[in-house]
Order: sequence, then structure tokens, then C-alpha cells
Amino acid sequence: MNKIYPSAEAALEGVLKDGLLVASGGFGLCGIPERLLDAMRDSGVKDLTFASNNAGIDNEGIGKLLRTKQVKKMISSYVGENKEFERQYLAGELEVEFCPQGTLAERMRAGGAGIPGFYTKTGVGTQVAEGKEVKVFGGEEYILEEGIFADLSIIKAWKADETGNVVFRKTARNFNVPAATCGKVCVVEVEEIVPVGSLDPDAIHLPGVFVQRIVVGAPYDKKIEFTTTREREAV
Amino acid sequence: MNKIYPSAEAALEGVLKDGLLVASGGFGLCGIPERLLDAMRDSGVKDLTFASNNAGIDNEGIGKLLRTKQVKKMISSYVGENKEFERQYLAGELEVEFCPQGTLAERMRAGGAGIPGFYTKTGVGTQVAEGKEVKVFGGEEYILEEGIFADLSIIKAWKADETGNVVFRKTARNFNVPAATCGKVCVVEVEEIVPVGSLDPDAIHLPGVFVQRIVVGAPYDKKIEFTTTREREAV
Amino acid sequence: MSEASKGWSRNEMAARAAKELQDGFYVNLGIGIPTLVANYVPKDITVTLQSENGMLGIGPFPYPDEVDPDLINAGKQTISELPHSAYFDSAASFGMIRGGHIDLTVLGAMEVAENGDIANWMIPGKMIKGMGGAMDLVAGVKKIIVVMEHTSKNGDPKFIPACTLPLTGRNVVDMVITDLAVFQRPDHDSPFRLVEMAPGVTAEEIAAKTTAHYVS
Amino acid sequence: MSEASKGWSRNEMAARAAKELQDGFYVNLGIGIPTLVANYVPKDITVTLQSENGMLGIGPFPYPDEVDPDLINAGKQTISELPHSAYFDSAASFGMIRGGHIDLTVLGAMEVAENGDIANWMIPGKMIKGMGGAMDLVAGVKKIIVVMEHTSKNGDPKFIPACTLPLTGRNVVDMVITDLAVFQRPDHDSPFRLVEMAPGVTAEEIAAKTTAHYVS
Repeated sequence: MNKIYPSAEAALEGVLKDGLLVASGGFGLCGIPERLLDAMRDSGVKDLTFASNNAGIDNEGIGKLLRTKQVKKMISSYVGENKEFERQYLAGELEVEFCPQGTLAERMRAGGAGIPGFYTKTGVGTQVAEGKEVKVFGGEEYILEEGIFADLSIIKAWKADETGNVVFRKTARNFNVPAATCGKVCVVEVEEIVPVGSLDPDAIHLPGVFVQRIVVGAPYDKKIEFTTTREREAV
Repeated sequence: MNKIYPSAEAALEGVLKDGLLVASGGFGLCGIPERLLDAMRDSGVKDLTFASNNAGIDNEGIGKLLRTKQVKKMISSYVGENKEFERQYLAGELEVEFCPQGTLAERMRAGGAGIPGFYTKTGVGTQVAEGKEVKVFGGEEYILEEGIFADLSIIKAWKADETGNVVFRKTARNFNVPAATCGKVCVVEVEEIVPVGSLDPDAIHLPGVFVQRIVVGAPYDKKIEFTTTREREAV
Repeated sequence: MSEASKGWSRNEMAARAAKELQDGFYVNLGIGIPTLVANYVPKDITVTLQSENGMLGIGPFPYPDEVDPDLINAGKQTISELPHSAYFDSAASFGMIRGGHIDLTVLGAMEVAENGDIANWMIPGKMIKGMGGAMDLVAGVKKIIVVMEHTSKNGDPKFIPACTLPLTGRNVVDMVITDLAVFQRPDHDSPFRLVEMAPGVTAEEIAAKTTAHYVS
Repeated sequence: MSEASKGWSRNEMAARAAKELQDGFYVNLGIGIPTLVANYVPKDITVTLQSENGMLGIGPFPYPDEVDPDLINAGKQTISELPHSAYFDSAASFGMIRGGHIDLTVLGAMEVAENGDIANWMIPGKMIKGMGGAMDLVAGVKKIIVVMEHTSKNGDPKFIPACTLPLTGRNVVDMVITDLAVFQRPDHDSPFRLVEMAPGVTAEEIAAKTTAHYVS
């Protein structure tokens, strides 16, 4: 069973269709599936809904597909730093469902774990609760949030072995794990494919069962939104 | 902030009380918090409810506290291989709430994640569904299961650093992670405490935020329920 | 009843179930005959076995000097690891199962009903040991194969119009493999169809030993 | 209004918030003034900072040659790792937050109401950027401290009888630290009490600039 594809384009072949619900990993520009987003843009697929914590920035990440108007709707917790997003949103060209960050992560995990709904305190008494069922547990109110069941998951990882076991690096893990689990098909772009047996079985972040297709996206020129540093003390 | 205690007894001091709901890790005899269970038995604390996948065997694991009649109720998925359990259960001395294994794991995780209830297909149309709310999502029935919010979590791990970051070994991880998260206080027994900085930050199974107390339980004489082997081919 | 028919042995039933495996499948095998299925995986395909206590990539039983108490399967037997094995916790494990990421499970049963109900966890009046992960597996795995003797020790049919024992799952079974025959259905709205008989077994014998309605 | 009062600077407000830290606390700090709290952790206690994008044990900003695009905080700034750091995914991260495992969070706000409501994520008619993790934090963390200017740029009170802006959380705030004063309540059923004033600030000035009901 070969899971390795020669290019992002090949890795998406046969799974792209207008109107898809796509779960995407990444936080800001950290750990986003750049190559797969590029390939989706180039494919011309449209009317996409993205469940993704952010919407990229003007010409990075999902921002690239916003620019080409391939995105119909975003399910996100934060969409700052994106002028074209703002323009389309204010013009009514783009639908946005704001979802608290933790609720979004849990909705993806729930979808991946076969849980269609769960109750949370997050958002009780706010706009987020509007239209949602309220239930009392132990005297406190909770709202019902629904699992996200995506058509396609696209994520970015550090390394994968040939069977699809995946590891991430530092805070680039973020939404990539829950996003990976909630799609009917999960395509992973990695920095490196390593031989089977070279990853520690006790330290796999995403077991191969969740991964259908793998593509090497290297070399990466990883973007930073805000570079903050301190000065090295004089020796 | 010192989390390291000199003995299992010391690690449980001040947190034991009759009638506690205790979440315990382990699957069969694999990865069970033996030292902490011994210390609970010796403490004489009683009327305990255990959320634990199994109930140990006759003189191992929770079986030890069954023998001394310190357990009022078990919330478990499977309780075979335990004659004293059977006797007390059939005599009506012990209450048992059977919970499907995956539902039990998810109920613990939910409790730890602040989720008081979630919907699952598991058990729909069975005795497990009796008395539970049924809800339809996408044309299919699901039942509402509640998160477990324990008073105390006791778990067994492989290594911890001094700040409580924990790693497990192979299939001894099992219920230890979800059980750890759902208690007000989590006490961990480990084979070894390692210096801060010796665990890979990308490979922590249970971050220190979940761990209040640590005790070294070594040396361990780990029990096996069914030793199965194959023959080495002749050279 | 034909005393002449031998039907399939336990190993032959397991081998028959193994024919349902496809390259790349992730599979969970129950205890008993289902465990034997691992011995019949076709050589030209790759199948990864999941153990619900937290492992993907179950290896064979260990050599005597490799036995490790921290490495067991869901039947609590010692096992070994493979190069592509991965460990995870029980919540993650059942996330895989409930979430439909496991392609196939093979389970034993006490009763299967013609509507796909299965009963395999308790007998009223007898000591209840619990359902373990069976309810999660039948609710979550994509394809559910039951392997069981065609009749009970008393000769009573086990593939029946409606389960008499408490259910493990409602309308979940896709295929039933017994020592005498194989029944299958394409989806959960269709009736089971008799698709195969063991050598020397006749359609009449199966009909005589089956009270469930099925299509021939 | 007294033009003479200086009140606390941003750093002084952060330092005041830092006094609420206790040894062993796990803490999430919001963007802006809350981030400065990290600079005032008392030397004799250990506090572990959580970043909701998936990290425990946030270190200081990196040296220029250590900048790593895979290592950022929730404000998307580059940070560094500590020997006891741990990484995890976003679902696990918010499990910690929602599950009440984080002891304290310090957040900014546009409005806080006398009943503990907080509004800090949107202004109707203006571009909405989203709530990020703020709703999860105020719902899940054990103690919620708001650090904000006492009045808006127009001089309007921000600690008010009822929020006018869409809420981030209902009845969640435990403590309010402004440039002029500190308000606190022991539980979510009690009113806020004025517990501290900045040097040179009078109770009268605070009363004049606060429309929320509070106990003096």
C-alpha cells in the first residue's frame, strides 16, 4: 500500500471537488500545509469551506485561495492580518463562522472520534451560543457544539515514515492533529520521509491509520509573522 | 514547587477520604498503579468508587481493595478473572456500572477536558442506552454519555521529570492518560524520576500541568496475565 | 440434520474471514477464532492490526526471551512490536475506532439477528464480565464480520430472526461466517444473502439449521 | 476628574497582576499588557506559562540566532523553549484550559461588568477579527484577571453596570486591575470590592470614573 505521492498536485488528484469542506492544520503561518494550499489554488477548485483556525495573511496560507476567490466560507477563531479577507467579508462575498479556538479544535477532534456533538461552557451567554441547545449539568449551563466531519484534511508535519506515522516539531503541531483526524481523506505534507523503524513507536503524534497520502514539500522557507528576539548578554 | 513524595503513603496523604470517586489507569494488570493501590488498601479508606477499565484479578490491582471490601462501586468495561469480585457482585455487596471501553476512556478524557457530556453511537439500542438521552444527528441516533469528574486520579507511568512531565512505555499507556486528566488531584507512580531536560519536549505523553504528586514505585515485578510466546526458529 | 457434513474448522473459518482483507486495511481482531485470522493474511497485501488497548501494528507472539509485561494485546496476551508500530492512549485508540478509521473487525458472537443485530456480551442470570470494547467496535468500525459456530452446543441456531440475548449492537453486522456457510449483505438496509457453503454442506442443511430469514 | 493623578503605568499594572501568582501555578497570559506579567514573576516561585497554540513552559524571546518559525506563542511571536517545556496539539491544549487545569489567566478587556461579564472580542460595525482563544480561557481557567485602562480614550468608564459590547464570557471575571485601582471578588456570586488604589489616586476619583457598582 503506497501512501507516498510525487507532488502535492498528485497527492490531491481525485479528491478535489467544488464545494468541499476542508479541515486545515496550522496556527497563524506556523505548521500550515503550504504546498497543498498552492496545489489547491492551482487546481481551480472553488466554493470551498475551510475549517481552519486562521485564514492566513494576504499572500500566505489560505490567503492565497481567498485572493483567487476559491473560498466560500471560513470556520475560524481569528482572521486578523488579512486585508483581502476583510474586503471580501465586508462586501458580503465571504461567509465566516466564528468559532472559539478551543471549541474549533475540539469540534475537529470530535469529528475524527465519531462524536457528533459535545457540551462546553465556552461561549455560554455570548453570541456564539445563539441558536445552540443549552443543557444544564451540575447546575451549570453548557452549549452543544457539533463535531466537524470534513471531506478532506490537509496538514503539514515534520516527518512521516512510509506507513504514514507522523511527527510534528514544537508548536507546529497545533491544529494539525485534530484536523488530520476529521477528514474522509487526509493528505499530509512533510519535510522528510524517513524509513519505517526510524520513528520511536512511543512518540508518534499521528498514527498512520489517519494518513492516506503523503507528499514531501521540502524545501520550506518558513514564514514568521512577528519575529521577536532578546539581546545576547555581552560576554 | 516540589511534586516528589518519598512514598506512596505520603503521596496520598490528605487526599484520601471515604466515598471518593477514583479514576485509575491500567488495562488488565498492564500499567496499573500498584503501589498507590497498596497504599490505599493500607490506609483503610472505604466506600470507594473506581472508574477503571478492569477490577484487577484476585490479589492484584483493585482486586486487593475488593478483598478488603473498601470498594463500593466499579465503573468498568470488563471484570473477568476475579473470583472475589464475582462473589461480592452476585451477593449484591458491590455495585457495578458497565461502561463500554471506548465510552469509558472518552468519559474520562471529557471530564479532564471540561466536557460534561458527549454523544456517541456506541451502545445505541442496547442496555447501555437505557435511561440515557437519545439525539439524532444526520439521521442517526446517538446517546448522551457524561464526563467523569473524579476526586482523585491514580496512575502508573514509566518516567517523570521533576516538573511532572510524564512518559509511558508501550501499551502500558492505555487508560493512564485519560484517567490522569479527570481527577481534581492526580498522583503518579513512576519507575524512574529523571532530571528536567532529559525528556524530549516533543514526546511528552502527559504534560506536568496534570500531575500534582509523583512517587517512585520501583522496583516493579510486573505481572502478566497470559504469557504467549512463539518458538525461535532453529538456526 | 446431516451428520455427514463436516463444515469448516476454526482455522478454515479464520482463513475465510481473511479473504475479506484488502491491501492497506487497518483491522481489529477479537479474541478466539478472530485472532487466528492474523495467520491467514495473504502474503501480497499489507494489513495493520490494531489493538484497542493502544497499539497499531501488532507483531507476532514474542520469543520467550522477549516477553514484555508492558506489551500486551486486548486479550492481555504478550505480543511483539513491528518496525511501524505506534502506541497511543485508550481515548485516542477508541477515537480511531468510533471515528470510523478502522476498516474491518472480526468478532465472535452468541447470536446474530437477520436485521444485523449482534449479541455477544452477556447472558441474563449468568455472571456478567462486561462488554469490553465490543460495543465500541461494532458501532464504529467500517465493516463488521462475525465468525461463530452455526449452532450452539445444543444444536440451536445462532443466526436467528431476532436476538434473545441483550444486544451488543443494533443493525451493525455486515457478514456472518459460520462453520457451515457465509452470509453477507451489501448495506444495513438489505437482507443477508447466503453467498457460500462449506464443502459437503447443502443449502437444505443450512436452511434447516438457520431460523434467520436470508436470501439464497 | 483629577488631572493630577498619574495612576499605574502598563508595567506597574503587569507587576500588580504578577502579585497574584503563586508557586506552582500554570498561567496563560494574553496579548499586550498581560504579556508583560512574565517579567514580574517573583524570583522565589516557579510559574509555568502555557501558550494555547500548544506549549507549556514558554521561555523568553529567543536570541537572534535562535529564532525558529516552528516555535511561536499564541501572539505569533517567536519564543524559546525551557528544559521542562512540553508541546501538544490544540485539542489537548484546550482540554487543559477548558478542563480547569490552568490556574490563572490575565487578559485585556474593552469592558467588564459589575456581574463579572467581560467583552473583549468585537465591536459591532467594525471588522471582526474573531475571539481566538479568549472565550475558552474565560470559561475554563480557574482565576480570571482583567488588566485594562480604567477608562477608554474618550474618558468613558470601562468597568460598568452591564456590558454594551458582545460578551466574551458571562460572569467569569475574578479581578480587575486598571491603571487606577484593583477590584476583586471572592466568588462569582459576590460583588466586586475596591481593594487597592494606585498612588495618588483617591476613592472619589475612582468613584467618578466607574459606573459599575462595587463595594468600597
